[in-house]
Amino acid sequence: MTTAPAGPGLKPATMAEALRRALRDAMADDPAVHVLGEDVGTLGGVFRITDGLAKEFGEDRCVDTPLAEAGIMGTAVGMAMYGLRPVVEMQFDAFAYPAFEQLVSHVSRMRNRTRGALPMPLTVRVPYGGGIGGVEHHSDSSEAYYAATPGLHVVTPATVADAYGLLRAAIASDDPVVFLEPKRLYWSKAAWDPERPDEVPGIGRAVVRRRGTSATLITYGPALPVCMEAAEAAVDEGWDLEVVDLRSLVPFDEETVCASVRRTGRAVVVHEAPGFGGPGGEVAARVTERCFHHLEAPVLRVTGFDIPYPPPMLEKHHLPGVDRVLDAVARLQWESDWTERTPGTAAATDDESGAR
Amino acid sequence: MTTAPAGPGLKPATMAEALRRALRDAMADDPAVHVLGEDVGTLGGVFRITDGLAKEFGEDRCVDTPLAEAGIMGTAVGMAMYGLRPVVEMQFDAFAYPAFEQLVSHVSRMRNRTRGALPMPLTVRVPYGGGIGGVEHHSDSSEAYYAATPGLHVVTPATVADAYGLLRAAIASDDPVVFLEPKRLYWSKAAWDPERPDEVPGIGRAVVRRRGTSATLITYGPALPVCMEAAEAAVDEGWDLEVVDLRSLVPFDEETVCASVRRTGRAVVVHEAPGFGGPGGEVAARVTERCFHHLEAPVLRVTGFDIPYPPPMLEKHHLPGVDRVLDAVARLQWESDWTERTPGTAAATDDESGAR
Amino acid sequence: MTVLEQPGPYRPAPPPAWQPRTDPAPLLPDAEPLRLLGTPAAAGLDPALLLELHGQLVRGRRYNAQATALTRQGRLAVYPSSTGQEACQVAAGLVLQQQDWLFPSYRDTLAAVVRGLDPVQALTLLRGDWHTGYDPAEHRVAPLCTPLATQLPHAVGLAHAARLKGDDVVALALVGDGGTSEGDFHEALNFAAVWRAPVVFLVQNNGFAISVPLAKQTAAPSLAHKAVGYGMPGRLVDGNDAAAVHHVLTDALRCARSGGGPTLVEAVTYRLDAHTNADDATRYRGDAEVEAWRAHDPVTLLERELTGRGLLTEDVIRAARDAAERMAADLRERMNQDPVLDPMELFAHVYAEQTAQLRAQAAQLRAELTAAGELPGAPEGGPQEGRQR
Amino acid sequence: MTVLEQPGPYRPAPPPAWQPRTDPAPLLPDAEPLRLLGTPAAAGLDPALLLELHGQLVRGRRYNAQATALTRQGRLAVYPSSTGQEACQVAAGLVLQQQDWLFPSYRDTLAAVVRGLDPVQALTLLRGDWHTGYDPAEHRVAPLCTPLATQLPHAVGLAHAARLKGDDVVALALVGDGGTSEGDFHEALNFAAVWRAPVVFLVQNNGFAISVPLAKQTAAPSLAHKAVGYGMPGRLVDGNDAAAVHHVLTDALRCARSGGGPTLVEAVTYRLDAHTNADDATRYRGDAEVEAWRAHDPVTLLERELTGRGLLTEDVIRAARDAAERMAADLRERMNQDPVLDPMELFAHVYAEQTAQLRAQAAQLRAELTAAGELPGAPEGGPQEGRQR
Ligand SMILES: Cc1ncc(C[n+]2csc(CCOP(=O)(O)OP(=O)(O)O)c2C)c(N)n1
Ligand SMILES: Cc1ncc(C[n+]2csc(CCOP(=O)(O)OP(=O)(O)O)c2C)c(N)n1
Ligand SMILES: [Mg+2]
Ligand SMILES: [Mg+2]
Repeated sequence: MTTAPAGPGLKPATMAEALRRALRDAMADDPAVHVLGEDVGTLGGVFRITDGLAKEFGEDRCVDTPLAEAGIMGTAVGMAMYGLRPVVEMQFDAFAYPAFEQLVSHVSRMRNRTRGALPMPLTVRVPYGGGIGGVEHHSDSSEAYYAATPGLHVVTPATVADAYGLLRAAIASDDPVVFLEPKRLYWSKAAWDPERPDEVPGIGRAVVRRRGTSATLITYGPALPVCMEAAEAAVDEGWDLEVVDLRSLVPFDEETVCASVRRTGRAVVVHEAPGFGGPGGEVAARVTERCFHHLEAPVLRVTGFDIPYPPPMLEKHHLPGVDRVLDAVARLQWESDWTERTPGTAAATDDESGAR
Repeated sequence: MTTAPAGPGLKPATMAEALRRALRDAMADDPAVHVLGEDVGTLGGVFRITDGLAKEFGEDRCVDTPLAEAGIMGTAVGMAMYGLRPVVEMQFDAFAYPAFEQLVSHVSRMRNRTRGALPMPLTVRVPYGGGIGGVEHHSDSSEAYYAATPGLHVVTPATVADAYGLLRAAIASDDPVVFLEPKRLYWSKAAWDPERPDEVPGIGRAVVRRRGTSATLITYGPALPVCMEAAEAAVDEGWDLEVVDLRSLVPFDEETVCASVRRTGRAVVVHEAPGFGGPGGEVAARVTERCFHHLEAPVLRVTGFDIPYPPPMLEKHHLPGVDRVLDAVARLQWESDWTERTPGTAAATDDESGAR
Repeated sequence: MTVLEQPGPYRPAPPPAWQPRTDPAPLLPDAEPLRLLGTPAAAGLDPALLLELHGQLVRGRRYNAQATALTRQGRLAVYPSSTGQEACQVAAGLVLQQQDWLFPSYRDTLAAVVRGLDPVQALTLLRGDWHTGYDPAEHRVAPLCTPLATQLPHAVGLAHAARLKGDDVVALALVGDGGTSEGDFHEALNFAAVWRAPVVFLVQNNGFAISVPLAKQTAAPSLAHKAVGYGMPGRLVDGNDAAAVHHVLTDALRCARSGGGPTLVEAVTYRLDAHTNADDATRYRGDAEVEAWRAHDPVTLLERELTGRGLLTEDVIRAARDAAERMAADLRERMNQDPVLDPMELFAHVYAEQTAQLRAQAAQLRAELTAAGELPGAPEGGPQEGRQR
Repeated sequence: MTVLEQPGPYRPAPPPAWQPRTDPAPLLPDAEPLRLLGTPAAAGLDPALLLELHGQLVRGRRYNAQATALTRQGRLAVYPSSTGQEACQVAAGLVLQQQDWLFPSYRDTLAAVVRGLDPVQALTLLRGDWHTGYDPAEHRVAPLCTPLATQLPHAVGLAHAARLKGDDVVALALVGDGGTSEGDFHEALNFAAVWRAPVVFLVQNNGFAISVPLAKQTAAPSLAHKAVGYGMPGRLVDGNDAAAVHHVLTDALRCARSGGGPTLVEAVTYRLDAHTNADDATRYRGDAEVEAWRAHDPVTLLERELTGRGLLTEDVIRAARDAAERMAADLRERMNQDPVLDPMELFAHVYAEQTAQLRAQAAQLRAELTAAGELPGAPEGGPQEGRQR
């Protein structure tokens, strides 16, 4: 996934390039699209995602704002009220928190508050997650907050093509989209034709990244490459793992996820955010509600620990890695199918079934 | 629960009175306890929970702050750094959002950031939830945000005695506690002896409020009375429901909850917060991980809809009521025990099993 | 190498990029709030304007009384009255041009009504049948804002967007004295000044944020003094002098409209009623203070001026009173009708397109309502889905 | 009843509760930043102080160079240099008394080092072995703060708490020009002024917030002008003039200590290096500007003064240089040692008492590390738990 060979017309591109290209194309296509944020203009953003936009479209279309996230979010609300399509950049995950009130109390509800009169076609770009050696407050996985807020869409790409397609879809959406960019995949590369970007089927569709029969890994964003690698490694252990990339936490693509779990009968949800109260709980609960009788084992979760994000030198211990994913797969009660189990013996394995 | 008869030494008291009493006793016992918030002084708080404190302990101990929630939370952090035990009041759920950054980036992490050198013995009181006919932004159930934040304790009482006991425990805790007060239970009454308040076993312990054998209702805060009522009503339908009051979302009392579910084999999680990404997902996922082979049916959830909190005249449709709880109980696949099920027939019922 | 080794005479260098900034004096408010009524300057005021202000003040006072009465009758969930602040409300509602936008807080329904909104629509939030009872874009009145000061950045963004589009639009944003303490106040004013956005901020300093008096809210010489920290002019005005508020706002709007950027206006006024009908103001203030302010009532001030100029004829009094009573009667009557509500609307506006999850939830509610016979077209006493064990 | 019906002469009433507020003039900063070095006023400066400042400036400059070099060697994750801002850093580190507290931002490790912190501990955050590398309570240096301006309310709360306890403690809080735009700046200053808390806010206006120049950050006459909006004095000082910064801070601390309340100080300075080692400053500013500021370098300014007064002897130069080199050598050596880390510490400080969930997670990590032979006492190449299908 990170070094796919270039086919005809395809060039290797990074996710950062695809995101930049998506912004550029959206701005070129629609004069209502305005980019706002800290350092997004002259500098092109600390991750260079907005590089060149101020030059191409002028400083009024790509604005270096004062340093105030609530102000950025709040003025963007006003701009959207007047018919613009603001794309705001929060410089890092934890620096979106000052804008939380504007996001929750206004962005997510404005359409509903006004009986549809004031839609909020606002995109909130948030570089998120760790694995980049960032000092504290630079590596949060904050998706649980957004996913629990009705009225928001929550989207996160894991591939170069999705980065382009989903960001275009987010900007085109008439509803607010929290667009979570996995920082540590910014420089991941894939063959991608910038002139004919892949069609991505809009917001709200999960995709099966790898077909398999033994169990399903359900994941998104920065954990997708980990799961793909785990699936490859699992072959040696005799497991043929299916990998589902959610791409969108809200709306949640129950169809695709449940279809996969019904096929395989076993599932592990993998994400980097802390487990308790994280999106994995929702996914596991929902899948279990829908697919209970297809499950050979409880849906397990492999997540970040329930701790504040660690300092750079320790983050490797926190981030779900291939081994931890495989350990969870190993705990999926392979010894027996449920039809063969009796209550007594099954119960004995309960307390081990979910060590985390 | 709301009109328990007064025994010897017992008087009927409201939850509001118990909370006020807890604050008063905590301030009397420990000069380090300071109360801060909007209108908490002269007025005694818009819900009168701090009534009389400024008079008894002086305006320096019970402070009418300027109107700025981040400022309240942030200065409380500084006070805690100097050894005080601030108790801050956020006037309503949605008005805690401006303080979100201070809460997430500092309050929850200060101990961890400083290797234990700067604990945060801070209590954040948040009146939460609906059912009081409040206009928008006055009825949010925001517990999902706090429960997903490592480093915070998240506690919510549902009875008069717990209101006192848990608030005392929260203030006594050396860690930050988000103390969620169910607004619509403020005026609920129970027999309670203010001179000899019941012992409540500290933070992190769930309690079985009603013993039962058919299924477990897992709930907390404002939804507890609903579940108790549902359990009574269920008797007519032939169900003997157990009701577990979580009291504390973090730490989560897995022991008590799982013991109950293992006994009954069926469970419904009930809360007022929106379902998607809400605490119910975590509870359901966790219980399922631990008790999979005891479950006769998937753990279901009865929650608020995934919508912004409705206007007063429509809120009754949003709030989980007795009927909705009983409807969920009815969907717990009573027709057969799992040992009798065959994969084929069981699968056929899947899509009905969790209509929400 | 140290300068020891550098030859040449010693001369202190000025910091190269430091440019002495502008003189702050023009930004500072006057020491005393501007007053026109009862002063020599009032002589220059247009009688037609004074009479319009008078009619609106009388109507506004009546509106506040009627809305408060409706809370007692259970027809409003809550009402934050602007009794005593009608001069600010009326001026704010009158000064705007058609294309301009008003950004009110929860207390400013009167300003919206003066601007032309149907009172029943303005009161929808407080009656409780929906959050915003009107189409903000149609009336150019933003939703009544409950989270304090959060509407201010919206006003800035909207005004800025309009200017980028080349439209002649000014935004007038209202906030209370308490609201000035919020971070959003600060960020909004700063963005406005940096962007030179066509927006005017009107602080109604009514002395209290619920129970908290101004002295616990700020130590500043005045709230208008905050302007200088953003590089915009601050103006102080007697908030009970309708002519003065109208004058200062008109000036500020003209400045904004012509590219001069934002202004912060502090209107010193007083909330004569409690915070809302649910509040008990005697807990935090004495009658004497309230009575003193009653003597400086905006209606009284204007009527004195009109009297002095011989404009307050019996006809004028009667016409104002009658118009106010008609408005009140109409409001009473229409608010006494139960609004027709569709519970299914709960799911209608969450997203442009309903998600599968919301569709399922809507179906659940519809089924419940149908079973209970509460949906139009639902089978009354029809077959109820029984629970099955 | 209208006033028409009230007898008596017409007289405009003043708003009863309106008290003309204090004269804002004393709160306003001077038009030009205060300078002492190279001016006649410098004659009164204590030579011992000047020499101490000099030694610290030279050491501070060396510290910045060394820390930057450590990033190139991979020994620091990142370093936000204060090169060019040493006068502010040194003055901030020196003016405090033992019991006072310093509230630094991520750029202010030097101020903490001048206050007495071990540089290795100060740099822990930026090396990446833990977040805060020292005990804040022991050193009265708050954690280096990354979320901008969020440390300011902490300083206010701590100073206020100390005063309530009757302790003689002042808090000095540092923030950048960009940070002044945050809501937390506003709320902190307002709380401080209302509570008259013993706290001093030092804004190091170094011209940029990463790439964003001051002109896009504010339209105010100066950042110090923001003070008047809170009712506290604003002071403007040449941030490269160590003596002037020292003087202004000393004054402000004295005022705070004696119950006079908070002060906002803006020190005009310049960040000579890029934002951090990871930043490319050529993208947003030209060499000419940087060169112009180099001529106004804080070390140069002070050495000129010392030279003029015959104080910059060879001995002084050598002593300062040697001390700086010793510090740098020690820092280099100790930073080149790999820190000893215990991964299990991840779970040690989340709560006072570990929750059952965290205990389980800790056990999981311990098992993983043990299996991998990465825990002290773990069986090297011992039996690994194989996965079982
Ligand atoms: C962010 C936020 N915090 C708290 C509240 C609760 N609250 C409602 S009105 C009010 C006082 C507002 O005072 P002020 O700004 O002076 O306006 P006024 O009510 O006097 O018109 C408070 C604290 C709120 N609505 N929003
Ligand atoms: C709340 C928050 N938003 C954004 C950032 C990202 N960020 C780090 S430093 C910086 C610029 C700060 O500029 P300034 O306050 O002038 O301080 P300086 O770096 O110049 O010392 C930004 C935007 C942050 N750390 N915190
Ligand atoms: Mg007020
Ligand atoms: Mg700066």
